[in-house]
Amino acid sequence: MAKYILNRLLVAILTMFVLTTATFFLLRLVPGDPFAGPKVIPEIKERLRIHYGLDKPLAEQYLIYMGNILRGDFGYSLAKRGHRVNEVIKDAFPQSLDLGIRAMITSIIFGIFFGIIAALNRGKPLDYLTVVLVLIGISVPSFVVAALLQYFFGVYLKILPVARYDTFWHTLMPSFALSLGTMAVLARYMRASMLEVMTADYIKTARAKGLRNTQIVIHHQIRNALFPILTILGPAIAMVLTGSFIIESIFAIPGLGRHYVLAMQNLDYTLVMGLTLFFGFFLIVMNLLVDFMYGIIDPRVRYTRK
Amino acid sequence: MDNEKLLDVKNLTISFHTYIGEVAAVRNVDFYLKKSEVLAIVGESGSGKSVSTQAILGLTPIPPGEIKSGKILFKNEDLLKFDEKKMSKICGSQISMIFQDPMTSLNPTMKVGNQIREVLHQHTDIIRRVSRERTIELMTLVGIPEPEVRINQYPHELSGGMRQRVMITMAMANRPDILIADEPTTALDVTIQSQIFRLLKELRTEFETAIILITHDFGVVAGIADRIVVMYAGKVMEEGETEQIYYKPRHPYTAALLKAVPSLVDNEKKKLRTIKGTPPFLLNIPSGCPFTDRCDYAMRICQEKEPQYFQFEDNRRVFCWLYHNQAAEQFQRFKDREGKLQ
Amino acid sequence: MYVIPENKGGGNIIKHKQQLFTPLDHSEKIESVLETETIAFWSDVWRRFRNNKPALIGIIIIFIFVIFAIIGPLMVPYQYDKVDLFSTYKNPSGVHWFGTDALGRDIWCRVWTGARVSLFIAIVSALSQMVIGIIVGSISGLSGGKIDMIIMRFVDILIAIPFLIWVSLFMLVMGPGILSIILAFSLTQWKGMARLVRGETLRLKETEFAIAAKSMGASTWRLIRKHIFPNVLPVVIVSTTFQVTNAIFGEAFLSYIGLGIQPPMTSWGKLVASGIAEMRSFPFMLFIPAIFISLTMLSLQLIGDGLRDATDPKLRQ
Amino acid sequence: MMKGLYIKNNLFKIVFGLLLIALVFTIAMTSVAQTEEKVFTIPTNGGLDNLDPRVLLSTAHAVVQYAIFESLVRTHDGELLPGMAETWEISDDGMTYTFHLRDAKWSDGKPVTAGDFVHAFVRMFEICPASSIFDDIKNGAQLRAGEVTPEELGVKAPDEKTVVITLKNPVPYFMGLIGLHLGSPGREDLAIKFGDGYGATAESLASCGPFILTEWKHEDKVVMEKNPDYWNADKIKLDKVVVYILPAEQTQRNMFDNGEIDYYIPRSEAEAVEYEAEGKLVRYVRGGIRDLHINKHGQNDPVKAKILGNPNFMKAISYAIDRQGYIDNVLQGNGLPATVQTPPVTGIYPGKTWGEVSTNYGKYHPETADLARSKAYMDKVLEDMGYSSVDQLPEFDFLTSMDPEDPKDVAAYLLSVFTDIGLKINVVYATGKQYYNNLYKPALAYDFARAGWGPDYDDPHTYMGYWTSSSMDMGVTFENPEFDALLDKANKETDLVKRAQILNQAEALFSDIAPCIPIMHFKGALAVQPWVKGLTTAISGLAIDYIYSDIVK
Repeated sequence: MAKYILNRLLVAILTMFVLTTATFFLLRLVPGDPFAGPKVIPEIKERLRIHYGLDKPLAEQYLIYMGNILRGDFGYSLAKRGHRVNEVIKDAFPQSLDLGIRAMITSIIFGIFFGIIAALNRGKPLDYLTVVLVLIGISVPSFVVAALLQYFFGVYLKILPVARYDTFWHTLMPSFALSLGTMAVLARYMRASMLEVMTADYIKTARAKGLRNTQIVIHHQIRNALFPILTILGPAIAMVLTGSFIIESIFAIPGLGRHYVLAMQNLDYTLVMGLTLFFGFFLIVMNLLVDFMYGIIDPRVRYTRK
Repeated sequence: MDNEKLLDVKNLTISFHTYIGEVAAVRNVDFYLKKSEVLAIVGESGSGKSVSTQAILGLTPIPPGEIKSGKILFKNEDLLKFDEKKMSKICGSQISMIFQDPMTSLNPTMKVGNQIREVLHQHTDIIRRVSRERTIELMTLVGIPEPEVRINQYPHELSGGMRQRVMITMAMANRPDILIADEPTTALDVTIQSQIFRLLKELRTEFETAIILITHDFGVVAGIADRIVVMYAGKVMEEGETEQIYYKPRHPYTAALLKAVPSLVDNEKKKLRTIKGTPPFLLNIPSGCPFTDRCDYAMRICQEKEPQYFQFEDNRRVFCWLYHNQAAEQFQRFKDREGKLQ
Repeated sequence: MYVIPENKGGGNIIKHKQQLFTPLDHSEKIESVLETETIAFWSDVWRRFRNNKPALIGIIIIFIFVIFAIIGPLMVPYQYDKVDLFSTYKNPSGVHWFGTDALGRDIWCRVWTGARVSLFIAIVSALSQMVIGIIVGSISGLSGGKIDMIIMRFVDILIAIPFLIWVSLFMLVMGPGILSIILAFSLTQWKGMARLVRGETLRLKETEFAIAAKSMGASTWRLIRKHIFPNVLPVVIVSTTFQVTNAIFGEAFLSYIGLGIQPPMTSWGKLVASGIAEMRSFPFMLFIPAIFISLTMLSLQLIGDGLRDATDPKLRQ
Repeated sequence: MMKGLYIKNNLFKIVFGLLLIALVFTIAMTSVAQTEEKVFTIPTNGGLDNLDPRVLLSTAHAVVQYAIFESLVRTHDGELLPGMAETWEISDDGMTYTFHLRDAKWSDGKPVTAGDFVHAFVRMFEICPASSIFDDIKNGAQLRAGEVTPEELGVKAPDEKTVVITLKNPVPYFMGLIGLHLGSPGREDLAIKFGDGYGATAESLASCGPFILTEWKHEDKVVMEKNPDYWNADKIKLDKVVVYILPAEQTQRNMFDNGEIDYYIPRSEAEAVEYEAEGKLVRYVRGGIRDLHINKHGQNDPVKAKILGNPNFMKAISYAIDRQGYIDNVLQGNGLPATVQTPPVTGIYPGKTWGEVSTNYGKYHPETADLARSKAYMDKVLEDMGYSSVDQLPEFDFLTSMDPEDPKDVAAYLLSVFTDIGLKINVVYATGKQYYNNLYKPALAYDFARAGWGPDYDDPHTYMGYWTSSSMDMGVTFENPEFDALLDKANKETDLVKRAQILNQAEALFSDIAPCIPIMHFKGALAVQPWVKGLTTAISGLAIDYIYSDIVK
């Protein structure tokens, strides 16, 4: 187990290194000048380039950047003048995390619930209804859903605030819009997983033991069907993370996704770098956690990895 | 006579509806089981032996399965008419079952102790603390060493033999009248096999439990079974007492199966034989005898018309045209060639 | 010794008794013939797919969309980029079937032109991801050892970053445009396919027929072509179907954040993005393209599900 | 095994409990929020990054900066009001301005001194990207280039309460310039203390305007409260101003309809008309030009340069543009066809607007398309090039910005015009920064560029000054010595009527041959909540001025 963890950690570190290097040079390939803008005087631009060290040879910039990163310093944003990338992340991450957690919880609860309902009613109208709902969840772009929700609940019915992230009521629409895709994916997986478990031998054993259907579903089927779901939590987190790009801008939530889109449009090298690395780091850590959690929860994996 | 029959399966027909059509897995099958008797149901995979026994416990998945006709009389009550509630009272307490692969038949994410206790709690009013002691007691009984440790382990932490012993513990926990063992040793190696069979025999003696042993291997039957039912393609081919079947097979299929058993006595001389070909796919039921295409003694009639059961005095039934009075010539050939066995 | 029962259905038998009770020749018995595995497999897949109504509906919808993408713009006397200042923001009518946008451009024409772009991007990038994925995956799976390790670590790195981030980075470097989008998707999205193919290859490498083929001196290429490829194909096709949906969403996302298609060229993603802005005053500008995207996504999902069910070895028999 | 179930039950209880608590809290909070405070709520698209007026320039910043800082003077509703300067004198030659400061305090209690203004101007020339608009201040450009020391700048503080500004040209619009937020005082001590982070947080700034910056939640909101120490505090009626950062315009509209924000800028005329029907719309005049730039150097391709540098080519395109049709049909009248660079509403000297003085309107560029003339001009170009048909012209790069604030459809309309006259166009659609990068010198990576200009001050000079040879602004390629000389002359002329004549002459020259095609001037439309009173608008500077507004609910 220790060797396995060590191995995974080494890969994670290597991944971060390659990611940093690739993003750094990739961004420098982007044509354009981060300080360009309306009515900007060239002398001032030059002064800014020197101030932010962009006049140095690329290799030197790279070394300086790597050095700073090792100290946990992402430097100053080029476009959001006066803002440290660390501060930007520190300010924005809580909202994104909050939104992400709400969306994840929503999608996990409803996704698994729908999956179970569909599986237990396989081939019946309820199954088809759930499957259709799930497919709609996957098929409609989240920004369309978000825009429609906002209009319907905010303007038409006037029962929820239109935008911003303030009280509990503000969080409802964005987290629901963000959860839809993941919810649908989870429901599909849960349904498939339930159906697979349904045919497992130990379910037959349980029935042969004289357990009633509901007992079997609760004690044997759902529990075992849940384990494979854990493996897709990693990708699901990634989905929620990037899904928030547009949701955050539609609902005016001061989160990371919005910064990312803006930073891209502004060629804000340092901010794009910082956010990419942060996203990467976050995802790697989440994936590791999901993996280890899987190892801890599922006795089979725990055993084989010993 | 009838009240001696603990279990009487009559005219059972089960089909499965698949996307390509209806597959008749079990066709008009009859067999019975007497108190504390060991009945072996022998046949290749796909012969319908598992399907017909699973129907006893109501394990046939419906849909796609459908029980088209028949009765399963347990203590003179038709189990097929029982609802879920009544059925769950029977399963695990009066009739229980163990399966082929003890790895997949145990819930991988549940401690074995809990899996055994589950069946105790289901059928008795035993309280939790007592059920633990009872579980340990039962585990000791089936020869699981260190039951106090095992009780908190997961199935994958046990060896194959131990897992099957856990299955047996579960099955025997409520001292059932009938134990159905569906190929209980197929997944195990030979030494463990004999241990498990010894255990089954002991349990049978101790609890007077009747056992239905399902197997494809004649080799394991001899030492334990009282009677044998040979099944092929959803049909009973031959039925009789173990010794008679074993030494005087009357159906060419039985004979062929017996030839496939390695003999401990003279394995030097005889070459192990296998049956050529594969069992028919039961989507389109052949018009004649299903064994025709693989039978060394097939006649034209076998292809055209389904045989009848020929009933013999010594409580044996054979499903074969060879015993028709006009087939004497071919029957003689059979007798000559398979005589060695007799 | 025996008690032979009476013949119950006797008459018939007695009539032909001589023929009926004569032994059967071997040649008269039906030998169970094993068909060539792949042919049987694909006809089997098709048979099951055909019985899957939702998947068939999906295919029909996609087929209709493709047809309209080809002929749709030709059915009206407009061009997708033709500005008509005297008929801006027209509601759908007999003249303009889907109405017009802010510049009086015919939305029917734009929707089907957008369909060409969106479907082209989605299909080409899914196919190129498939090709790259198969090549990388089979190289990785077949060679094993260090090469395999290096490739898989590389794939790990690609997977560590959400796909939209990679795609946006690539779009920044390459500049907007159809080709860039396709390149960005193809270059970053082959990882899942490669993993899949590698896994299957590793599994198949150990199977008897591959070992047998190898021991009989089959070349690696032959091994891939004859044995591994046909076996990997089902999973690859299913996965590609789902990649198409990813590409359609990806394009819509890029268009929404302004890194997508360049005007006056359009795409479904772009039409939806501009529709959202006009949603309050001219809802049809959002709903028309949104319905097309959603229907396409839905159809592809149904097709993917259908294919998966049809090729799932567990469901075979 | 019952454990699993218990957990599930508890989870339900927890979730249910949390929902209940949240419900109670929300109800409690909504009842508390019912206060009598007068809060003005403003939407902005974002890009609110640094509130130091010298660092970044944008409308979003200006909305806050005009409220929390006070320049020497303040323009409100077209009227020049005193600001930090209680009184001022202008020398007879129009070159020296002397301002006498009133007693005022920063929000941290320190007094506002003349030194704060000197610091602000020095800092502006050192770091401000747009400082060139103040280049008429003596030694300003030299300070930026590092040629002189800050002490030599024409902004001096002879004592704590006096600011003296010396110009190099007697520009008549200087009082308008000095009222810009760029000229507001700055705090050297804070700039040193916070370094790069100065202006990026509420803590790093001190306010001195009618409102005090009290809270700044990045990318979310800015809260300003009334400054009780403001010299004109009696006239300030709002208690609080909140700026919400709402990147999606659709969201802004939805919030406006829900009464969550106090004004909304309709994104299309169709929307404006809907609000007009509700009686919520205010139409106003706003300076600015949307135009098409032609790179006469043709990206160093001699053939292209020859075509693009030919004024007839410029006119062939200009006469194909249906300005009036575009505005009437696409913008539903929300704009004015531009036939010269300077909008007619621009002031020139007291009592006169440029529209009344200029003689060039409609003379060099048409209001409606004249395709016959367009063709005639094109034929001349083809003749000059020795071509027989338009097809022989090379493919041109059309640079357009994807900045969401710019209405993309102007570019789309222009594309259709190019198509109509048979030009082959390669669209270069660049993100904000890349757009500016391509557009500006030295890159000049475009043949045509869809561009625009907003006024820095209310004078025709702001629309022409950036087309001089020395200009580094907006990728201009006129480079005409005659035009340069006329503008220079205009800025040295103190007689305003004569100056207007010189500018008119320059405009005529420019309109006739410059590689620039004016398309439209702006009209502003603003949806305002009925409870907002006294909201004013301006041609330049703070477009929507809420400083003296009131909320009457």
